[in-house]
Amino acid sequence: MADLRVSWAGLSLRNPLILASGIWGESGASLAGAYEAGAGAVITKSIGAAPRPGYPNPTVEALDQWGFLNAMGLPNPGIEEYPKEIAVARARGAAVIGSVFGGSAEEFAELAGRMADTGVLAVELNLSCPHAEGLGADIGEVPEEVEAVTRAVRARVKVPVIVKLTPNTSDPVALARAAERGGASAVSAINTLKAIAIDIRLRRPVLSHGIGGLSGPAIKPIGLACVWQIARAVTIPVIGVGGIRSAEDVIEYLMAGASAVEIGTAVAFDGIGLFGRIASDLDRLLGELGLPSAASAIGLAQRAAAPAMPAAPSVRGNR
Amino acid sequence: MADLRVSWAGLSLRNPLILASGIWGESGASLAGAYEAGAGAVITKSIGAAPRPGYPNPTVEALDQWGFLNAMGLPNPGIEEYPKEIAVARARGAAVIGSVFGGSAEEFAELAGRMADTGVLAVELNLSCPHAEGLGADIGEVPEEVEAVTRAVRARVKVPVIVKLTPNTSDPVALARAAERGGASAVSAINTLKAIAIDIRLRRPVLSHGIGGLSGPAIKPIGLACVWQIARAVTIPVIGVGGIRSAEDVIEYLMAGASAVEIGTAVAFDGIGLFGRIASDLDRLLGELGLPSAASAIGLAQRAAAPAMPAAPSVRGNR
Amino acid sequence: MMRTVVPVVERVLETPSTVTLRFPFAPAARPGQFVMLWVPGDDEIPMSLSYVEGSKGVTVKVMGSTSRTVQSIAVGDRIGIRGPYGNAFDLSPGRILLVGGGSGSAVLAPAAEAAARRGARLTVALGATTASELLFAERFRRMGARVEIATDDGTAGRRGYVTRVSDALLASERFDALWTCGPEVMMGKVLASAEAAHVPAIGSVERVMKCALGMCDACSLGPYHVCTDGPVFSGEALRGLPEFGHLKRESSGRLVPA
Amino acid sequence: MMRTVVPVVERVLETPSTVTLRFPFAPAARPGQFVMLWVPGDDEIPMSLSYVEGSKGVTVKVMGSTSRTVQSIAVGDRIGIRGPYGNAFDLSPGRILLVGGGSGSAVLAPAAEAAARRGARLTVALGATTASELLFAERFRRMGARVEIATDDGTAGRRGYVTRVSDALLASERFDALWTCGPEVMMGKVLASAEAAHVPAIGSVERVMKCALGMCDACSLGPYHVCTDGPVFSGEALRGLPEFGHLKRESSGRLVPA
Ligand SMILES: Cc1cc2nc3c(=O)[nH]c(=O)nc-3n(C[C@H](O)[C@H](O)[C@H](O)COP(=O)(O)OP(=O)(O)OC[C@H]3O[C@@H](n4cnc5c(N)ncnc54)[C@H](O)[C@@H]3O)c2cc1C
Ligand SMILES: Cc1cc2nc3c(=O)[nH]c(=O)nc-3n(C[C@H](O)[C@H](O)[C@H](O)COP(=O)(O)OP(=O)(O)OC[C@H]3O[C@@H](n4cnc5c(N)ncnc54)[C@H](O)[C@@H]3O)c2cc1C
Ligand SMILES: Cc1cc2nc3c(=O)[nH]c(=O)nc-3n(C[C@H](O)[C@H](O)[C@H](O)COP(=O)(O)O)c2cc1C
Ligand SMILES: Cc1cc2nc3c(=O)[nH]c(=O)nc-3n(C[C@H](O)[C@H](O)[C@H](O)COP(=O)(O)O)c2cc1C
Ligand code: FES
Ligand code: FES
Repeated sequence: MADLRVSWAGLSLRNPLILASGIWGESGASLAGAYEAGAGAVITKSIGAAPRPGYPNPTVEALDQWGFLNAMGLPNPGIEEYPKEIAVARARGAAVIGSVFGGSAEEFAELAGRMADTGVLAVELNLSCPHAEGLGADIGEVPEEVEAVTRAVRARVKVPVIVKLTPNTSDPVALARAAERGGASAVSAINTLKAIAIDIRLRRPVLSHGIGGLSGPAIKPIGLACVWQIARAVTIPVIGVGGIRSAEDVIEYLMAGASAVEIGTAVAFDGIGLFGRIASDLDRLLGELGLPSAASAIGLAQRAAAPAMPAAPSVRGNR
Repeated sequence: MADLRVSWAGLSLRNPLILASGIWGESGASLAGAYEAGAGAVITKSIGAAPRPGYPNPTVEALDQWGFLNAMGLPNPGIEEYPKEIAVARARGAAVIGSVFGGSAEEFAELAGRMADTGVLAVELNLSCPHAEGLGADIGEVPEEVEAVTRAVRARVKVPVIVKLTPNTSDPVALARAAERGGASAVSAINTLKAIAIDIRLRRPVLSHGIGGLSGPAIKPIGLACVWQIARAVTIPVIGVGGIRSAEDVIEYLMAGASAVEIGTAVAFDGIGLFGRIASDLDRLLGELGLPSAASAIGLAQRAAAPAMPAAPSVRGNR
Repeated sequence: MMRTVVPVVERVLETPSTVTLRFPFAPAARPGQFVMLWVPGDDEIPMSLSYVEGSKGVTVKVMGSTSRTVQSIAVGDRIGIRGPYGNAFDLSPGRILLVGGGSGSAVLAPAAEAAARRGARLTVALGATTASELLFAERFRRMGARVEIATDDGTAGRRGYVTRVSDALLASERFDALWTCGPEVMMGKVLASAEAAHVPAIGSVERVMKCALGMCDACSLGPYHVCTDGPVFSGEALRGLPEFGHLKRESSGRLVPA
Repeated sequence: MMRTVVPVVERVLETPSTVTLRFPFAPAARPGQFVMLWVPGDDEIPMSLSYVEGSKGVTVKVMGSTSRTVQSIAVGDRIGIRGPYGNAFDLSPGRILLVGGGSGSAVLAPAAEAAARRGARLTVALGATTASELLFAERFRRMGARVEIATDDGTAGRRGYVTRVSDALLASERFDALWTCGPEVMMGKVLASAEAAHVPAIGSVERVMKCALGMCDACSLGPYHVCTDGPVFSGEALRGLPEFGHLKRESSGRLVPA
């Protein structure tokens, strides 16, 4: 039996599998359900100042089994109502992380503060939603803004602050460093990539918002590269997100340098039961790989390769 | 029979299907072979000043049928040798576009000039290779540099100049506008996205270079979004690249605003015969969609949606 | 699970406020399941399949802006369909009482047809605001069902809510099962009466749908997601939910009075 | 087509410069096909399968840095394998003359075994620099082949190039087919002799491989890609290529003397 527990930024999770924001995250009952299905922690839908209905449908487009497009438009009940949901989830014992989004450092700080007041374990700042103009990603693409938002939130809350980064950038490392400078306890990467689907018969984009965000297996290699690059550049923990659907995927992220992972789209393909399945697969697979624990996998591939790929043969090392 | 010809930037191609740079592009015989297999034009491997062996293997990693990773490292015989290959391809009647990469505006101009001297129809500037430090993408991520490189090349060559853009950016539109300001005849988008694959059994990245570039179906929604955004922001033609494997994909790109498309990775999945197959499928599919020509599809989805998605129902319009 | 764009091949105005659209759609579907109907240029809304064999069909009542647009869709127009989603009615035969109000018959009719073919004996309590709004009364009769009617204004059948009819039937006859679909308050009453009469009941429920894939949480109802755990639930399950009949989530996810 | 990481389960030092590694690898393969052998931490290089049944195997001769590293791989070490790639030998039975030089026996041996099982009568002209470097002489004999040997230094068989042996055989006997693999200059001569003797010939060719998927163009040889159109070509096809025996592409794609 491998030890699946991970600890980072002062949190201790029973396993490294976290429900990603925006999936099963509007209601407290769903959050609790996801936790009970086996997640190590659950992240709420990103919550803003006021109720937002989101964009009209179509808001999603499944691309076969490898990709997924969404432009939900950050629907959420608003920070006034939402604490009720968190109370429901916490009452059932769920380890809840609260996600917030805003249009300015002040708004982020205010929302994070109110979120922290609900008793969540940590807050995650959604600085990376690719399809909501002026909210999140526009700020999240500029290192100085990332730093300012993080600093404002850091000053306001006591719980760990996780900054969720966008892959829609030429330099994820600069964004991660900015978050670190601002006092982030951890960064998570990645949110979705700007993407679109066109219906050639109707001659129009499928999503009502036109541009949406790509998630699912298609983005796993991109998320891994972001984690890989960030993990060697910052000292705070990195949470890996993007395209995870199996225990193999989880270990890839851990080995790339992630201290935990978030899982989103796979829930649409495999149902919430995948948390329990991946947890038990992870247990078995770690054993097969000769690893005593999830924690012992973290950064292993970094070590093999750092700083550049070795010229010397290392076949023996792999026995 | 739909008319497959497209004309843009002064070029007239027998169909909109262009062999992307880096695929079948090192030898003149291969370029000619791809043209004879049905491509509307063929782009050479990106050529630099001196012979480059590229990175050691592994240089590629196929991800199922939906994605592909490569870090070839821009192997190329150098601009001294390469004109011989172009001569072979041109002697067989191929419509050849020459791709070059460099480390500075001067180098780009010099290489583009020598490439143009070989008699290619146009030059494509590879400002976007994601895994060759200091070459291409580092320059290609900064609008001012893109503008300067384009301007230097524009001043040096008479043939159309196509600027190939990177998706590893927060703002593809800014890069396209910079190319336009610099005098580009067209832009092509996208090159590959920074990505990595980890082997969990060997605990190391698969590619010798670590970071590589993601291509194939996985990136189609991302390429489409770049084309979509760029096409509404610039007046020069846009060439769509990324994940194209079928006539449906081609029409998606055309409707998003592309004047032609480049096809790369699909050759590894389906063989060079796919150019002929897609061309004949395109002919049939345009007919099914009630479109008289490939050219008539260009930008159709932009029109349905521009500037924002319409509030008014438009069901009838789709009959 | 894949989206397709299909032409409407038949259009029937069922009542002044309700239209049926038929369209070719290959995936197999069972009565009770729904599709996401995309009205291009407008919204995409959940619709039960009112026909699950041959050309599939949906039967859409005007409830707001998109369902109004649907009324103007003509034969030859194209719509987007994805699905089918959700679970289905349990079609074990016997004496079945169906209680439908509003557009509820849209989903009850194909289930009844399938049950009738398996030898079920059907009684339908059908409610509407007024006679012209009665949906699928003829269709139920054609499959051999006894149809008992109630209208709010008394223009057909009994005056008043359909629950008066169904309560009377439950009091006077024995049924093996009860199926209901309609306004939630109505369903709440029907399910309570069924429980009192010891008749196992199931109901088809509506919530705001976005992904229809059990992911976005828009349709959450207590511990369930209506899109994947429903839309058909047992009366027992529904009665256990404080939200049922009282609260629903609006598009933002906020709980508001149902 | 997928990459897998496998342990080496058997290691045989065939000659002082040549080692065979056996490993479990499920995909079916035919004699003539090759795999990409990844030596973790080092390069990935193309290798013909020298064993295509049971545990698959490759037989690697030192040619440079990676092939030298391969010599130090031990049982239990892990290697990456992807493939199999390329085409295969045509195994129609008859009297077959095999002409192998250097590591060429690595690909000829499994083809010969398969042909022998189908009733082919095999004659092998085997060349090496010196006696200890003769590859698979015993393996050929075990399958019933007649083995005629040449060594550059005369330590076994005839002194000189293997073409002396094969030319003599072609002059004195009738063969239905000739298969060859070895240095390109050698193959060029063998193919010319075969043509003169009207014996249909095929040869397995090497070029720099990167993708092995017919994409990157590294292995281009005239109109062909060795990775997908080859590595086995007819003598006719090869004789028509000005590059064959004269030019090859180095890793940069530049044509250099072969
Ligand atoms: C599983 C299921 C099956 C259904 N089957 C049928 C049917 O067979 N026939 C029929 O006439 N109606 C059916 N409905 C109801 C139908 O979806 C709504 O009437 C329709 O969405 C209203 O859209 P609108 O734009 O006209 O209304 P709006 O003006 O947008 O709003 C009116 C009301 O419709 C509901 N609504 C709006 N959008 C949605 C949405 N995305 N998902 C769910 N409800 C929404 C809300 O309660 C809202 O208050 C079904 C609903 C569900 C969930
Ligand atoms: C289809 C095919 C089948 C082969 N089968 C065998 C076999 O069964 N047994 C055997 O011993 N050898 C075989 N080879 C040759 C083997 O691949 C090379 O000897 C090996 O790649 C040398 O690698 P190195 O690093 O030791 O040499 P290096 O020091 O890198 O270079 C030495 C020479 O090896 C060749 N070479 C280097 N890299 C590659 C590459 N990626 N692809 C092709 N050639 C390369 C070049 O000609 C180079 O000049 C085969 C080659 C091909 C193309
Ligand atoms: C339907 C949907 C809704 C999402 N909503 C949010 C959100 O509200 N806040 C957020 O930070 N990320 C949101 N995301 C992004 C995910 O949390 C995650 O970063 C991304 O989908 C990549 O992970 P995956 O491939 O496992 O889905 C959403 C993703 C999807 C698919
Ligand atoms: C093996 C490989 C080599 C490539 N080499 C180049 C190159 O030399 N120059 C360049 O501009 N793009 C290069 N590319 C990028 C492609 O031209 C193309 O932009 C990208 O692969 C996306 O298209 P696709 O999904 O159709 O492959 C290469 C791609 C691959 C897969
Ligand atoms: S509609 Fe998204 S979870 Fe049900
Ligand atoms: S090795 Fe790449 S085309 Fe043959």
